[in-house]
Amino acid sequence: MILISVLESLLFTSGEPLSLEILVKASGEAEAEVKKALEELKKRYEEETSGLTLFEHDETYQILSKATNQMSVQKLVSGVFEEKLTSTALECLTIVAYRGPIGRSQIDLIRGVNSGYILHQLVLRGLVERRNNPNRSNAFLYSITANYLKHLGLSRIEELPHYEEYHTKDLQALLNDVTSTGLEPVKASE
Amino acid sequence: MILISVLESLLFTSGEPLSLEILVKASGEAEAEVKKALEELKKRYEEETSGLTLFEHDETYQILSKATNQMSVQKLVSGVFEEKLTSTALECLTIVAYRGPIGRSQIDLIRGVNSGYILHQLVLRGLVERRNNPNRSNAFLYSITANYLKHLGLSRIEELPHYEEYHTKDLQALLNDVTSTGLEPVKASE
Amino acid sequence: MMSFVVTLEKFSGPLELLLKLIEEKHLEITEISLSSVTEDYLAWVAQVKGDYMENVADFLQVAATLLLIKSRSILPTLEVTSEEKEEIIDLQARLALYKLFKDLGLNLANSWSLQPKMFGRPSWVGKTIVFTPPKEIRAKNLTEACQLIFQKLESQLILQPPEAAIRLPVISLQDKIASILGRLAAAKSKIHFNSLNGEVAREEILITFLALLELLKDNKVKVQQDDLFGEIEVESAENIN
Repeated sequence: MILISVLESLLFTSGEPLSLEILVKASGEAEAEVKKALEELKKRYEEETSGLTLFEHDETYQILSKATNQMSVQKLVSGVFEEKLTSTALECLTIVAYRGPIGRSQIDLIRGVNSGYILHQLVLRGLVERRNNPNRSNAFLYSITANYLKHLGLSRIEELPHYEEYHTKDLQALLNDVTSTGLEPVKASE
Repeated sequence: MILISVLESLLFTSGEPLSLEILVKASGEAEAEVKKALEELKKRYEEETSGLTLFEHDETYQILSKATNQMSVQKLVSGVFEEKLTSTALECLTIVAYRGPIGRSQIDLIRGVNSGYILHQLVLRGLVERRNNPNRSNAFLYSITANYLKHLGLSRIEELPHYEEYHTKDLQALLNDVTSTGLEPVKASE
Repeated sequence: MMSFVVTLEKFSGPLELLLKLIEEKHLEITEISLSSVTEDYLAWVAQVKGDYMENVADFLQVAATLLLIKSRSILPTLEVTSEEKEEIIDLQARLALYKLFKDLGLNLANSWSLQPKMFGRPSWVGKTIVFTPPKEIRAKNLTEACQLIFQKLESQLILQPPEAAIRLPVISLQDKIASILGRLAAAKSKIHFNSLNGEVAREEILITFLALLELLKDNKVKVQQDDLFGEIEVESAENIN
């Protein structure tokens, strides 16, 4: 195990500030060693080719994006916001509107692809919100926000055109791909 | 502005995978430059003192913690559930991984049996994704997901053993090969 | 950490079964080895339970080819059409291809970890939600998008319902053997192979043929075929003795 690498992994995945105590426990190394490695990491981040910085406050540590890159980061954040809704984002929003409250896996199943990134964007834009799924811990259910509903000029979700029809339609049968039974002669080329 | 530093900041802040296109836009640099800097970042992360990995899937990039630090990080990350594989799932995933994007009929052909149900399960578990086949409107193409690669600890699909060999040959050529070479294609586990 | 669980409680497809049988005998994939596992394969298929109903057609199709191979090994003079010959070569090649991916998969199984090995971080940490509705979207755009999504899903369904492939007459080997013996006893003389089959479904002919092979092996019947492609005549061994 390489301590500095482990510490970087830990701090990276957490996102939140981590106390020295937690870092010591999670890495299983002595406090002095951990402190030394953190100093080293800090120094490494000071190189101008690094985009990260090790923020230390009150014996807690957190990796942050380097302040000098603030402009580009801001551009990314606002660019992401200002962009028109892409067709995939619209698809995602539609599924949440008509089928919500709906879990991630169901959305993925309907779209066939991972929708994590898009859902996140929709949440950040205040169009979609997520709540804990009462039936499954660690799972979320997504629905349209009241704000967005208002923005569409609707006072309740049921006012969406054809809401009843698409909300209740049985999806299970549609989601099984039954194109062929296979065992065609091998000649069939791709 | 130091491009590699900016890119690291962008990827770090997003957390989610970012496409090359977005990285080009947000950094304001030429695509070729961005690509070069990403390669450099990747190399830097490959140093054993680094705790990060530059993960590449489906023309998007994401920073992840290093696979070798799995044990330490796992303790910190809650709510990851275990993905057991049956032999059928493994078989199907392998075909999709090496041959994807691949249609259902091709998967059925290789497995000799209808794969509709297992594919449905794998999509539901986020290990496989399906898209519309651009050449045939009523068929899907299946590929493996980033999630699948994360379970294997690979930072890109090309790292699969013998990927190039078994991905690029067409099925007929592969059939000719396995038939003529005395049928001992894969041996060493890597 | 490398916890990989293979559940082999059943065979997911005919190629998996076939490969298992061949590998158990440490054989290479050749026509001869296929011939040598034909009976085991058919015996397994004959016991097929409800679990396999959906895949029965796939299993039987391979069984038909195996029987062709077997017949060729028993009757070296048997002429096969070029189409049948292709079928035999095809099965060998497909089995080899299947084995290739099976082996690749077993390689990967070693590196599979029950939990992901790499983790991301919470995205957009510290970025707060700013209500930014897209200007161009109206409720009717959502409705149109929804119609499109369902249309797309519906277009994937082919017209032929999957049940059509499933509804095959499933005749167990044991039943067939009993039925043949019963009819031979009743007839007290030679009967024609074709009369042993009900509706002429390929699968039933196959099972009948298999039942006859079993009965021959146990010396319970005698068969006679005068010409190539001629009628096969079947007689109870008891009638002769």
